[in-house]
Amino acid sequence: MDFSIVVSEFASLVLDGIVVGAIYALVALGYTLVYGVLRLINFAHSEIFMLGTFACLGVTMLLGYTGFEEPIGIGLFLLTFILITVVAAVASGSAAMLLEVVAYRRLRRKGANRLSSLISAIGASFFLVELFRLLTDSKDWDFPRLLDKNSLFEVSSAYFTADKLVVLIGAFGLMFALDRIIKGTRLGRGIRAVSQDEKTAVLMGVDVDKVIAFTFLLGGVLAGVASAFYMLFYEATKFNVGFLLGISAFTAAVLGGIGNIRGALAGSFALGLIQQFSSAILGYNWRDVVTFLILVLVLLFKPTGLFGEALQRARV
Amino acid sequence: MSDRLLEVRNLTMQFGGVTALSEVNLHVSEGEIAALIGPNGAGKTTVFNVTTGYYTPTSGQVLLNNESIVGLKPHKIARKGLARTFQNVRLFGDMTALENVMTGADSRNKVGLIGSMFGTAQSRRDEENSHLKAAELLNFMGISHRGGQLARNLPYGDQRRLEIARALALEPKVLLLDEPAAGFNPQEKVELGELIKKIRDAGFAVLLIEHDMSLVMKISDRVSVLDFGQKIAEGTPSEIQNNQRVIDAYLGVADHAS
Amino acid sequence: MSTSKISMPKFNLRDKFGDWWEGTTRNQRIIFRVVLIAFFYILPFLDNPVFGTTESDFASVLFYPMGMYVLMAIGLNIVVGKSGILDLGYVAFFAIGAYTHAILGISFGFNFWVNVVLGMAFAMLAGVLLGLPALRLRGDYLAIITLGFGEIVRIVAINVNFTGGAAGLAGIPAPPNFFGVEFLVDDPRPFYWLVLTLSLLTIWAYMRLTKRRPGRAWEAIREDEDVAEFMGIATTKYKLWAFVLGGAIGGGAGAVYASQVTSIVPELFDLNVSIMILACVVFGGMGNIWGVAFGAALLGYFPEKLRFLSDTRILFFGLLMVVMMNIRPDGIIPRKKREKVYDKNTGKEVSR
Amino acid sequence: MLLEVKDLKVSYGKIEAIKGISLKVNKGEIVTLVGANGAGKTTLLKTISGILKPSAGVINFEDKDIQGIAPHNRVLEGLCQAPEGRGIFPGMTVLENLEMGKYSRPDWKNELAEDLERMYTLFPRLKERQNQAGGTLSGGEQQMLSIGRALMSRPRLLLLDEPSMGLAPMFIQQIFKIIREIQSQGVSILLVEQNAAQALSCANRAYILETGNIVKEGAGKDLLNDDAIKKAYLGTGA
Repeated sequence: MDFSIVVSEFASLVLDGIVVGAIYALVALGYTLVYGVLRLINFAHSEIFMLGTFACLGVTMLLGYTGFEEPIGIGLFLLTFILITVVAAVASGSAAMLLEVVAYRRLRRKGANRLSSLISAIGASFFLVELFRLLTDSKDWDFPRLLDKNSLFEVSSAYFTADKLVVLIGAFGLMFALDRIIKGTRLGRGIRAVSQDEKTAVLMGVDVDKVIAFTFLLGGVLAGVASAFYMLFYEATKFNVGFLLGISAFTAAVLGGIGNIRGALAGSFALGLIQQFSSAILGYNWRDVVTFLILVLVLLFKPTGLFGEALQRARV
Repeated sequence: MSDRLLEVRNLTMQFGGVTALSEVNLHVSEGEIAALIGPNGAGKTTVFNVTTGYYTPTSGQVLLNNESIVGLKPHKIARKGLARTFQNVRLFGDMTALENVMTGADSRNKVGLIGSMFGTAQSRRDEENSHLKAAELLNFMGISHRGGQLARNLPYGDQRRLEIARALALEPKVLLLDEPAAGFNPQEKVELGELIKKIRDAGFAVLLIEHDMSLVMKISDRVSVLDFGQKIAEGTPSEIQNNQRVIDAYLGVADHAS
Repeated sequence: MSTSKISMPKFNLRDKFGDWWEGTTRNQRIIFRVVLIAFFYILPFLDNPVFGTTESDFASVLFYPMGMYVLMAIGLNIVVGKSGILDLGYVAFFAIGAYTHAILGISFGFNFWVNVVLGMAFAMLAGVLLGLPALRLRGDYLAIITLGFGEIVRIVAINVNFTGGAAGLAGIPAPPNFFGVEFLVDDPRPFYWLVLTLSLLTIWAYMRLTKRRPGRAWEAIREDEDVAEFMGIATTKYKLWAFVLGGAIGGGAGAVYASQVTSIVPELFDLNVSIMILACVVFGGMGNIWGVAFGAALLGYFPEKLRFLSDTRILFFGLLMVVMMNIRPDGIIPRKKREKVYDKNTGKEVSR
Repeated sequence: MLLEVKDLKVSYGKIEAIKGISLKVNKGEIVTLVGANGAGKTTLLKTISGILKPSAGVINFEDKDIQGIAPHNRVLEGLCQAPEGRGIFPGMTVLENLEMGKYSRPDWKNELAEDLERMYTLFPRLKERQNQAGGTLSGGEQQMLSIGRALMSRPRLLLLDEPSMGLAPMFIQQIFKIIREIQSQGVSILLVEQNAAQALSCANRAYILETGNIVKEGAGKDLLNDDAIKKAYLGTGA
């Protein structure tokens, strides 16, 4: 155990915690949005993210990057990265919508047990992981370095590099956009209405099927963009990348109070910070143990998560 | 005092900033049918939820046999002698009618999990008792022919009766009935009234929440009226029927004064 | 809400069998049971093209994954199926049992039979420690806590010394001879018989429990936890019992598994095991022990039978799960309570 | 005729909640359905809104069979319901809740200000609270919001499910006054109530529902003076 590192590297740990938290947040939002409208853990959401990482990789390969070239200039980088992000978002978004139709829709209409839907999603998840394991030969795949990662400026011990700035600006911009979509658009209102009271929503003319499809699309797009940020930051992927990131993002969503958008954001940043600090103090190996212990403690004292709504409280 | 089986003193219940019950006093004495009436949302069911331990009151006391039961878990309170039914029938739908009643009767048994697994003499005795008591209660409620059917397949009226039978299996000192006549036609209501009297005569005190005034007025020994979480009146049925405050708050005979 | 129902012929194995079963006499039932059990014991000798699997030894497949899946699935069924507690960390108990036998067997030379019991005991202890706080939560929150527990056990196993760390432990002793039956590394049959025996014992205990007071309490909790509590059922106690008993089965399974494979590493005990066993339970028919056992056997068997598809078998397997759930959301042999006939005076069940 | 229900039957699994009901609502009328808890009133409204599917019978709205129309599209046809328990979206503001009333209209922003103005005239209280979350309103205010939200869709038939439930006598009076006012603005109303006295006195016509059957129908005022009804629903008389 080494506490001195917390003091000397404090600013750096905070910065990295926020960057990682921002990526978690984009994925956690997908879990929480779907949970809001369906009251269901979308177990295959992590695979939607994984699919996005390979979409990013695919674009760089098509553009002819091999990973051995010098980082490209800022203008070309922005163009390339926007293209990558859009392709990943489209791929993940459409995969998420397809997933809803294949794995959930029929079961939902039948009014099936929630566990049955969970197993269906698990099946879909197995399918996607295996598909990509086979397609990618179970290998680690490196993402070319598109951006110079030398520090631009530093605050205390925190080195602000270009990739971190892109992730932060991009993620916060996206969160702002999501807020506008949820609050300002018709379908966004539909999502809120279905989350809060599905039966009344129908009476007000909300087409629940359409709203659910849109929710999956939104969650998928967010996961797709997250995958682009992830690739920029970590520069590698593998067929099981979704599993590890998915558990963290899902934990973050639960930590904040699943079904609650604000909660997903708070939970993600909290988790990003917790993980950075616990890795620094106890070593990376113990990171997930600390994460889960904190989750257990939070849930024991606040059983609906940090921002959990009292709305769903059981009534007699 | 000693004949007061259940007594609620200065009970206040707040949810967030909303006061659902404020300084409510109620009691149920041995051998009586007490009724609790009031408009929807007046806090009647909250009284049940607090006395049976589902909510912990913000302040006030709940005494069962002169012993405080505030803070006890619902299953402990149930075993001490407070059983209830629910506004919307809540049965264990996938269990047979008899099994539903047996869950109540089981709570009076001693055998634990290990004993059940190895089939000890105690476990066999207990099983037999539970079966016997459940069968008796189904007979008592007039639904013995339904014993083997799944609770969710029973006709509505029998589901209501089954719920009462399940509560009685706990051998409660006081039986709390939450709108037992809801959804009954006048004939069924008359039968239900007789049944509740029969339950009282069998030695169970009854606290009744009910909207059907003809039923309440006919069978109750004492009526309390709740409005906005406050008790606004208490008395015999005829006193209540002529209480102006009650008429204003509840019976709703308003400006047209027919 | 426009539900377009595909009308399927009502194929209900449980109804057909149930009707037949209720018409049998006591002697017929005994004969049926004996024949069925005997069939399962001689199953390893029936390695023919119909039963057998193309590329792996049928007897090994019978032990793992089939036998193991069945044993663990009927254990998990007590938790998920019977009492409605969503447990995503069942693998933790399996790991605890496996490491108990591995550590005590290698380092202290404890006998396998002692270790099975100890493995179950440690798993139960872990169940109490986790269950006491966690079982206050419901639904998805409980699911993520148990999932976390499963991961913690695995990560701890990687990071501490006495488990051999990431390299794991090798040279785990096999069970000693048992009335002339030898447990050899290259003969999976005795291990299969051991798992089969444990499964039968579990089923026996399960049947006893569910027909009596604990079974009613669990069912009541699954149907409506609040009402169960109002009916005087100590819900926390019964939920804990379900959790701990399920854990014990998992622990026992772990010890047996370790003794057969002779070496274990933490990576064997990842989330996928929990998910797989849960899938067995739901796939077979949650809450119906026969469905669960059948489903687990099937889910163990298919990937092996599909070995000719070699690498793509898990792919098809995932697809199969989606399709199956869409066609039969309540599992292959769903839990369906049959109506009963009771004597009106004693309340005793009478056979028709 | 605005709404016509013929021989309607609705079941929950094996339990038949509505056992063959026929009723109608004419243009400009307030029609009330009175009955105890569990008599099938809410079931009937849910079936008219399309949330529940009938096992038999016909529902005609403006002489058109609406069985094939999905529940969420029935709002556009001119049918809107203020549900039992008010169904306020607790996390949305009063304004957002009102706007949800226009959700079904693609052109919802048109005439939005005008519609809001109408609601705020009808319910001045809501204007004061327009930026407050729906979940924090009092019961009476929520009921106003629920009715206002339904009216935002400019329905020709307004379905009201137990609007007086859980309200103080003062509020109940007010709600019924508002119901009459809504009628005077040309909206027909199908009103389900347990508060029989109030409901019958403001209704043009009424049906008495008992365990899934209509046992009596007539003009509201006549039924109000019916001894059997007094006895069953008011506890007075006899």
